[in-house]
Order: sequence, then structure tokens, then C-alpha cells
Amino acid sequence: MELTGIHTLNAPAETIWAMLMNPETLAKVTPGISRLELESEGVYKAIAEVKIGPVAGKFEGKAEVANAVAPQSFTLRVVQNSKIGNVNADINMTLKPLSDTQTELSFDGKADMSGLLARTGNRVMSGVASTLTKQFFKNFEDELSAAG
Amino acid sequence: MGNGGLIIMSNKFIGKSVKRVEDKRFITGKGRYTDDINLPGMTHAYILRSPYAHARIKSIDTSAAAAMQGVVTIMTGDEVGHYGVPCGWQVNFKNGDIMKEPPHPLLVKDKVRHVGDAVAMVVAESREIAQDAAEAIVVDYEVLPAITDASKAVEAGAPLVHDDVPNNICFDWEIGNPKAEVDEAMASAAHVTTLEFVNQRVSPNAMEPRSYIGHYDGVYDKYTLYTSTQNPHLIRLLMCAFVLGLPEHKVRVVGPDVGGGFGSKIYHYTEEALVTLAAKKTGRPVKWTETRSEAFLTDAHGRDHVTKAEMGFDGDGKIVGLRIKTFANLGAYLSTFSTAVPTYLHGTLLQGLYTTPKIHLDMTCVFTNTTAVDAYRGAGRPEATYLLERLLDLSALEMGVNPTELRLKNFIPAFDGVTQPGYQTNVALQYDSGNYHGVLHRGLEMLGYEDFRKAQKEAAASGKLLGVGFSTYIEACGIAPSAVVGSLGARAGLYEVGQVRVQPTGKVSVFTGAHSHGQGHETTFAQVVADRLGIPMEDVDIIHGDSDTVAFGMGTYGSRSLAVGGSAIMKSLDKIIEKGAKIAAHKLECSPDDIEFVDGKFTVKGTDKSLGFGDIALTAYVPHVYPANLEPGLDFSSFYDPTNFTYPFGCHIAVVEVDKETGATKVKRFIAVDDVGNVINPMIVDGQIHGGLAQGIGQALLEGVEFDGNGQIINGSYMDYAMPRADDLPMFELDRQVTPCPHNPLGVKGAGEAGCIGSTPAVVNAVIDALWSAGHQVKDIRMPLTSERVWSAMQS
Amino acid sequence: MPKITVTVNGTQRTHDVEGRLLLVHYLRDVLGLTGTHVGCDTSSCGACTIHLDGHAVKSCSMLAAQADGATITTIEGLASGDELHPLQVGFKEEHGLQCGFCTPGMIMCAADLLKRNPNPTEQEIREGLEGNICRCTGYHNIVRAVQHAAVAP
Amino acid sequence: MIPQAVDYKRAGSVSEAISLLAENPDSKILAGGHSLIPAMKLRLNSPSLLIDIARIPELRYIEVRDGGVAIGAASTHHDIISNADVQSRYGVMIEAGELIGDTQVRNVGTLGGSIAHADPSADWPAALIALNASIKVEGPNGARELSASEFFLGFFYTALEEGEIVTEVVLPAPAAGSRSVYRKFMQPASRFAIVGCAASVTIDGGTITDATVAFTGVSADGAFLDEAVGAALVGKSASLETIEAAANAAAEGVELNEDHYASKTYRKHLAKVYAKRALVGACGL
Repeated sequence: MELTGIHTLNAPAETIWAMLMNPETLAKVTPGISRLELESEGVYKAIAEVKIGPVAGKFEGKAEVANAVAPQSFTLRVVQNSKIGNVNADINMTLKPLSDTQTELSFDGKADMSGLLARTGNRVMSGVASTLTKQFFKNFEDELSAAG
Repeated sequence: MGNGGLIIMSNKFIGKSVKRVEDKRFITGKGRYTDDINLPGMTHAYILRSPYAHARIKSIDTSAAAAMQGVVTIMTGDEVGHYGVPCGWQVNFKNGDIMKEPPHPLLVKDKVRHVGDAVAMVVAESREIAQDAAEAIVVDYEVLPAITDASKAVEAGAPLVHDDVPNNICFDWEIGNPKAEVDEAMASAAHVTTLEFVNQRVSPNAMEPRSYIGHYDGVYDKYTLYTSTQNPHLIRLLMCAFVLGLPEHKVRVVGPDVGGGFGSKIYHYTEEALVTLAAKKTGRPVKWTETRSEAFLTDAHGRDHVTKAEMGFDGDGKIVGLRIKTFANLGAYLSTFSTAVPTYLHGTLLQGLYTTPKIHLDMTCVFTNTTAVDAYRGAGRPEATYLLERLLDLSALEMGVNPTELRLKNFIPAFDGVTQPGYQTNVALQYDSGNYHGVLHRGLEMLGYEDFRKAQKEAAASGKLLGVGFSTYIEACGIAPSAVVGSLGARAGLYEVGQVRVQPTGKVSVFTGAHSHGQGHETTFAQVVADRLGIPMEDVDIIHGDSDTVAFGMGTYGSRSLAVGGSAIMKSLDKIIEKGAKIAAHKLECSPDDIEFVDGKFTVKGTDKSLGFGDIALTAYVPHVYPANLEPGLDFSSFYDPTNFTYPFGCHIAVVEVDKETGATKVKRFIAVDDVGNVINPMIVDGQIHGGLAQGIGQALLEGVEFDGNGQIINGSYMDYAMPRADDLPMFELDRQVTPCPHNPLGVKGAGEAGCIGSTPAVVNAVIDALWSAGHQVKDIRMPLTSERVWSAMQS
Repeated sequence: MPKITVTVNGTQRTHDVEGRLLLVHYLRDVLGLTGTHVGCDTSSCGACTIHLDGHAVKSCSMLAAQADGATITTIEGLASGDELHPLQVGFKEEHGLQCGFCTPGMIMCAADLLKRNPNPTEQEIREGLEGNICRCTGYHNIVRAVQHAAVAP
Repeated sequence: MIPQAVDYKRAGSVSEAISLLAENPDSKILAGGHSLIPAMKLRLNSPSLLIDIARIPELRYIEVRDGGVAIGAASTHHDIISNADVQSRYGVMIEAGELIGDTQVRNVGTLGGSIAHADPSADWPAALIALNASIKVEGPNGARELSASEFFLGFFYTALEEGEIVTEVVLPAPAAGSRSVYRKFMQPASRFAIVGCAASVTIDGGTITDATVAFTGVSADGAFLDEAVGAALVGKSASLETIEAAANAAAEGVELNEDHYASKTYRKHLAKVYAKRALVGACGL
């Protein structure tokens, strides 16, 4: 499943970077992830409850922030396992300052499914990807305005 | 015994469309398939399978699952991983080295090699508990890169499916004329047509999912395995001698009603051995029935060749050479006959119906991180026919000639195999009898070729794309004789067994080693027996599918049942009649040579003195007035080992309509003229052809297992894997030609796979023809020809 | 545990069932009516088709609990005593089955079709059976079997 | 093949269903169940309680109201397509309904269940949007009514709030001179729409006075009203030329769906082809 998205956020890159590096915020904006617990530098235990369409599942696994170049880019690696299949995602996040108050946040990556999710999900995968993308940016805007 | 026809019996039933004996139970819901059987105290098994195509198992924790209420036992690779299922056919490398044959364990303990590889089995009081518990097993995997494409798996640096199989090559192999001679012929050709294509992987999808019940009786130290198999005796042989080391006389294998197979139920599957082991371990019957999702991952798939083929023609349109390079995907493990399919069942058919003087196939058989591939309806022959018949139609388009005339020019002339010898091919086989011009001429009559071309032009004017595609095929059925297949690497014989037990009242029980999974043995075999003995069909009972009842057998596949199994029964019938004549001669006070057996009566030739079949049967069991030195009883068993394959052939023609705007393709007409030798029951033969056509058309237009880059099947359910439904198909137009098989007593050739062999290229050729007629000179569209693929081909 | 009362093939049955028990498993495992088959797990193949209150339904896609109070006919209850239903006759006469696994579902679906449309065209038969997969017959003889039953008196 | 353990309760009335839903946070409404039970069988979804509303009498009716038709949410697809009042008014409902699943599914699946589920390839949503239907929902805070295009918000996503259920769909009286059709290009295995196009067109004296065109299957976000196509038709003569130009505007600027049967490019192309075919039908050409 290809995951790409691009969105302009009304905040300077440093603010957005700080939010993304904060596990509490990262957990809030990343769709599905309900909790991140720090395991080691940049590596979190991740708990997710995903409810998309006909699928409602509990996932457990890891999330890792790698290749961090503040405040420009990092790679978010997520490994999530569940009874109905596993998700392995590698997403490159890029922050591009547009002005002092605006930043373009984009991501590009892919998520590999295994198990039942891979076998039966083909028909709806692009819907899942687009929904996750929308949720991510919406969550981010909500967080920004809450921090506002 | 060459006969050139049915000279042997009263034809009261033979050749008639007798309604099927077995239907009564099926139409009333009384069929008994394996999953319908429930034994007292039965437990249920669920198998935990790998979600990854390639991963090392770091640990398996079954503790939480084992503690759940209702769990009886849990087995893992630590306990049974040293047992593995074997491959039944050894093929060697070109250089003589023995093929690579890595173990296929019942449960994996080190490394999983395809999605669905079995990791643990839970046995519990109910299906629900077994599944709940399996979900509580924790397996820690280290995921490895996976490879699914056979042609890429051989490249340097590709992931290794088995650490000790270099380049993932199981073996390489060749057949035909020396390569240099073929190269020379191709270099001399006036025209060479080149086709690079994929014969895609398909999933058999018999409607009954596989189901097994293991049972162990401690009192008699006896195992019983109920199994949805095409092949009960072979399963017993393989499981006892090659997997579990059990004595065969202590193991009974029962194949109840079987809901379709199409090849996928020939093989010995790991789960058969697992339920047998679990039954002994728990002391209770253990049932395992797969779900459809599991079937997509574990039932052996079919086809999966990546091919480059070139056909050379001289200036007159005569074929001068055929050169082929193919990579065949065997999947992660060797299935029972998987190594024979791309080689002896494929390479040997590349002569087709043509006089091609020089042929060379270079075949590489490869392991990948995918479900095992084995024989699927036609097994190797559909791939050969697809290759040849696509080349023929495409060559005709490229050379601007009529595709049927191109074929007629290159066909092997007719021969009956009796007064004229069989035809020796350049790829090892000797065809038995054939009249290839006949089937094509008949097909053309039914089509109306010129009328079609007119209609095609008219349709184009009104914005519709019509196309016609041809396919003339030959196949090899009833693979035999044993000595030959043994020399080619088969680890089993390929004869069949037929026992005829005449009961004292003249009723007849027939035991056959063939095993119906829908073909109607109970009817066809009874027609043969009833006519040969001159008795009513209801006096004949056909018994199959139980290794304790039937002496031995090699099962049903490769369109062999009637040609081989029927012939074995015929041998026993001959013995019955011969012995009956001796008894009759004694009672009628004449020489056995003076007795003739006609219409169920033993008659003294030229007189009206006779005894009925029932009288003789009773005498055999109440031998009060009886020849000296003759054993009582009337019960004979025979083994029949054919002298050659049989070679059905035919002509298939598809007419399609392609929606110019969407690429959607509809089969408008399908004409099939098949020659399967003599026909015992035309209704059943037509039914076999119909079913084969549907599967062949399915492969052309709808079916295909798709993998993602990680080896996940992305269409592993009926929601995503398309098969023909009723509204995808037209009524079929069938006709028949009869060229009897000269070397078996029934003169029959086999009809089970023919439909599936000829139809796929006919449909693809028709779509290509439609596109060429609109100016899109497309050489190939990857199967299945989805609407988008056809539409895209029209955009270029 | 829900308690259900259903009338199956003319006989009233009452059982306590697990909430998750599928109707097809109730028929097969609890009532022993194994003529209703399971061919897939995505409600696609139609092998499990039965009649619920006179309509063809896929019994693998319903809970037994949902059927509480309903009248059910399975393939075992389609014939009137020894007299086969015209569709059962049609399938036998026209060789509308081979392995027989899809047959009960196919017949039950066709029975619903003929009830609504006693004289369907070939196309209507094909469309009416789109929810049932047969892998053996290529449907040719199934269509003829339904036509055979349609013209039966 | 076997769902995880689940409790089952049959609601006798809408209010009982709403209170059961409120009392049990991990519960799901079960109507026909033909989307939910298959998902539960594969354990893709495992609620702890199912609240069956299929037998609530007050939810299963089809009646003429103000020249239009009101349909209770528990009406099955079969109820709808075999109803004479629907047949005489809304071609699009019959054509769409007949292409949902198969006979067996249509006998059990319900209108309310389908639209609450909001599968991005389902047929009803496009038909309801094209007809400008209104959808009544009821929850702990009472009842409310939304237009179809307000109701369908995205990928398996509707305007239903937590605790609400769909109770009724009202199809407005068709305008004089209007005709509605549904054309569908099916995925060959599931038979869900790769592209489904519902069109309702009103023609007065050869001129198109109103046109609504809605798609399903095309967008990753589910069914949507394609305003550009409608706008390109209104005020024009009902000719093939008009239709082709309007159809060409279809599915622009939409987040396109894709799967192994149809790429984004192909889907978009099909949307235009099917818009044309639907409009040809709706204009009676």
C-alpha cells in the first residue's frame, strides 16, 4: 500500500518538528496509534486500535523514528502485529518551510500487509490509504489548534 | 488387443447417455463428503500458518494456548518437524545430477517458505476452541526478503528459498532435437514468430475444501484416514512408506464422496499425516477441514510458466523449427508430481499436431516463496498447447494468412494406429491414432469461417469488435506404461486395478482403484460391466475409494480412469467369462471352445442350448455339478498396465466480442469438436468437456493468483479471485469425432482434461484477432485478460 | 446463550446456541443436515443456500440466532416424500451435476428463481444463479436442468 | 470461518435498539448482516454484542408519501426492487438494486444496513444521491434527517453519530419528465462496482432542466455527487453531443480508487464511459 500525502500547516517547521518528536503528540496524530511507550532512543512500543470500515482490530508493535535530521526529515518505521495480519510501514516525512508561519509537511512511503489483511483487503486498500492520510493531517491540525 | 471399435459387447448401455446412478444421493443432500462424517469423541484441529512468505522462526510460545479450556493437544515442528511429505517423481539435471529435493516438513521449525506454511496444530474439543487457541500462540518471526517470480529467482543475489539450493534451481532439463540443429533450422526460416508470455498461476478451487479425519483404534492397532482425495491407495502408500513409517496393512484410507479435485486432490498433503499422528497421540478422532482462505494458500496451484517461444516457417508456411526457453515455478516445496508436470507432461507435447521437424525445449524448474505448484486440469499439456496455438494464430496474423489453412498445411496426416503405424514425435512420444484435419474441418463447418469474417467487418462498422480464435490440441492421457515412466523417474507404477466379484445370485460388485470425484464412475463403469455381462445396470455396483475394500489402485487424474481403470475391469470381465464358459461347458456337456457368451447367456454355438449368467454364478458358488480341477467362485482381480498413453485431440474455436470503450470481453460462441476415442456415455463425456471449457476460459479471462512483492497472495478469496459464473459463459456448441484408441480394449482415450487444454489459447487468440481487426497489432496480453489489460492493449 | 426455535423441513426444533454459531453450522452439526455445504468463507459460492421463510439465503452468512422463529427448508426437505422436486429431476435428467458439492445450493437457489419467474429465459437463469459457483459443469447443463424443471408440469 | 464469541440480542423496537446500543459500547447493529457477518467470520471485526434490528416491524415498510416513496431501513433489497411503487417511479433503484450482490444477498441484505455500512463500492449510495433522497436517523438525542449527499461522508464513513441508527429513506416525488438509471461495471469476482453511475435527468421540451449524476466505486472516498457533470447538462438540449461533453467532465479532481482490477487511470476512463452510458439511458436516447 503506497502512502503519500502533502499538506500545508500553519506553523513554523521547528514547532511541527517538536510535535512530531514528542511521543504523546506523535501517538495522537498517527491514525490508529493510541499509545507510544519509549523503549530506547527513538524506539517506541506502539499500541493501536484500528477501526476502518469493516475492520476493527487491535495491533501491537513498534514505532521507530530513524534518520532524524532536525527540523527537515525523518523516517517513521512502524511494525504492527495482530491476529488478522501484520503491517510493516516505512514512511519518509519531510518538512519544508514555506514561510515563517507556514510549513509544508509531506510523507512518502509504503506499508506492507501480511496475513488476512493482505489477502482480503485489496479491494479497499486505496480507501484505507487515503483515509489514513486525511486522518493524519486532520489530527495534526487539531493538535496545532489545541496547542494554539 | 487392437480392435478399432467396440466389437465385444451388446450395446444396450454403451454409447448411451445413461443417467447417472450417483445423482440420487447428491440431489437429495445425501452425498457424504469427508466433512459430513462425524465420529464419536471426535476432536477438531486448526493449523496456525505463517503470515509471511519467508521468515525465520525465532520462537514459538504455545503456553497460553495450551492452558485454554478445551484444548486437547498442540503440536509444533519440534515434535513432528522431522516428518516430511515426499515427491513422487525424480527428474535429473541436464548433467545427470539428481534434482534438489529439500524436505517438506509437516510443521516447520526453522524457516517458513510461503504464506500459509504450517507452524503449529491445535487439537481441541471444538473448531471454535481450536481457532481461538491458535490465535493465542505467539510466534516470533524474523522476516526475510521473498521471491515469487521463477525467472527472477535464478538471478544472482535472489533470496534463497532453501539455503542449500543454489540459485533456487531444482533442476534444469531439456528435450527434443539437439539445440544446434534447432538453431540452424530457425536461422534458415523465412519467418520467425516470437512470443514472450506468462502462463499464469491459477488456483484449482474444487468446491469442496480439503478435509481429513484421522482415527486410531488401539484395540486393533489400526489407523483409518478419511480424506478428500483423488487417490486413496497412493496416499496410503506415501504416508506409510515415505512419511510416518507405518505398516500399510495397519492403515486404511477411505476417500468418501469427493467434491471436485481438478488435480489438487491427487497429492499427499501434510495435514493427512498430521491428523493421523494426532489421532494416535490423543486416542481420539481428529478432524481438520480447511477454510477457503486456507485453500488459496495450501492447495497446490497450477501452471506458472514464464516462456520465450519462437516458431520458424519456410516460405510456404511450413513450420521448420520450434525453440523454447521456459522457467517453471514449483513453489516453495516439491508437491507429489510437481517435477513431472513441466517436463514429461509438458515437453513431450510440444510436437502438437504438427510435423515440426526440429524442436528444442530448455526448461528450468525453480523454487520460490510461493504455494507449491503441481498438476492442475491438464497438467503441462495446457501449457504446451497454449504455447503452440498462440504461436500458430499469431504467426498467421503476422504472415497475413488464414490461421486454419496454416494449421491444415502443417498437420500430421491421419493415421489409425492399426493398419498405419503410430506417429513418432521429436519429443519422445508415439501418438496412437489421429485425424487432425477432421476435427478442424468440422469445427470450421460449425463456425462458418467466411460468414464470421463478414460478420466481423459488419460489426466493426457498427462499432463492435469481434474476434475468432482457434486452437487445435493433442494431449496425452492415461500416463503409462509403468516401465517407461519408471525409467523417466516416476517413483510409482501407473497401472490400474479392477476386481469383478460375481455374487452367487449373479449380481456383480466391481472394485476399482480409480476414484471418482465427480466423473461418474459408478455409471460409466457399470455401463461397461452390464453390457459385457449382458445384465441390467442395477445388478452392478461400482465400489471405489476404500483401501481396505479395493485391492489396490492409482486413483483418478490425467483422464486415466476409463482408459486404464476401465481396461483393468475389462480384463477381469474376460476372466469371468472365460471361467464361466468352462462351468457352462461342463454343465452343457461340451468343450469350452464351443461356448459363446452373448447377451448374458452361455450358449453352445449353433444350438439353442444355453445357461444364463445367473445360473453359472450360482453354480460357481454351489459347485455340486462342476468341472474337476476348477476352483469354485467367480471373482477375478486384474492389473492393467497400458502399452502407451492415449492421445485425444480436438479443435476449439472461440468467438469473442470486445467492448471497444472498456476492454470488457464476452465469449459469444464456443465450438468444441473433440475426439476422445470411443465414448461410453456421451452425456458424461460432454459434461466433462463443458467443465474443462469453463476452467480453460476462466484461465484466459478471469483467473490468476496474484502476489505482491512480499509473496502475499493479494486475491486469496472469492471476493478477489474471479472464476466463471453462470452469466460469464455461453451455451457450448459441441461435436465429436471418433478415432478409437488402438491399444486398449475399450478404444477410449480420456475426456477429463480436453476442454481445459484447448480452450485457453482459443479465447486469447480470439481477443488478439479482434484487436488486430481494429488495427491494434498486439502480440500478447497477459492472462487473465482483464478488461483493463485489453483496454490498455488498445491504447498503445 | 440465545434459545432458538425453528421449523426445519417441517419439524420444529429448539436449541440453546452460542451467539456466534452460524446457521449453516447449526444445520450441519446440530441437526445433522449435512446436505447444506460450506464452500467458501466470504459468502461468495452459494453452496450453503437454503430457504428461510421461503427465500433463498446463504446460511453461512447468518447466525443461527437470527433465524429464531423462522421456517427453513434445506435440500433434504425439498422433495415431497419419495417424489423428487422438479429441479432435482431436472438436474439428474440434464446432467446438471458432477461432484455434487455445489448442487444442493444450486438447486435451492434455482427453486427461488423459478418461484418468482416460472419461465425464465436462458439469460435470466444465468443471472439468477450468479451467486452460486459450480466448478465442474461449466453451467451449460445447469441451465438446461433449470429449463427442464421450468417446463415440468 | 468462525466468529469470535459474541452476544446476540434481538431488539423489538427502534427505541430498544437505541438504548441497547447506548448501554453496550462495544456493540454493533445487525440488520441483514451480509457485510458484518462475513467480516466477523474472518475475525476482521469482533464486537461483543450484536443488536438485531431486522425484525423490528416499524422498520420494514415501503409506502407512498407525498408522491414519493418512504422505505423503512430494514426493508431488504428484494423488498425494494419488487415493489410496484418503486418500480413505477425510480428506474435507478430497480437497476441498482438488481445488481447488488446476488439473489441470496438481496433476500437478506437491507437498505439501512447497506447505507450505514457505506462501502465505497456499494450501489445504493449512488442511487440515493442521484435521487436526492433524504435519510432519517435516530439516536439517544432524537431523530434527524439528512440529504443523501450530507449522509455519505467518505470511505465507510457516514454522518451517523455514535449511538444512532438509520430508520428511513425517503425518495422525493420524481419530477415530470424525469428519468433515472444506473449503469455498473462490475469487479468480476466480488461483483462490487468498479464504477457505478447513477443518473437522474429531467427533460422539458427537449431541454435538460435538471440532472444529477453520482458515482460509486470510483473514489477511494466512496459515493459522491459529480456536480460538474450535472452542471454541464442543465440548460442544454438532450443530445448525444451534450452528453459526451458532460461525461468527459466526470470524476475530475477526485481521489481515485484503485485495486488489481482497475488502476486509477482506467477507473477514471470508465467513469467517463459509464457517465455517458447512464446519461444516454436517462435521456432516453
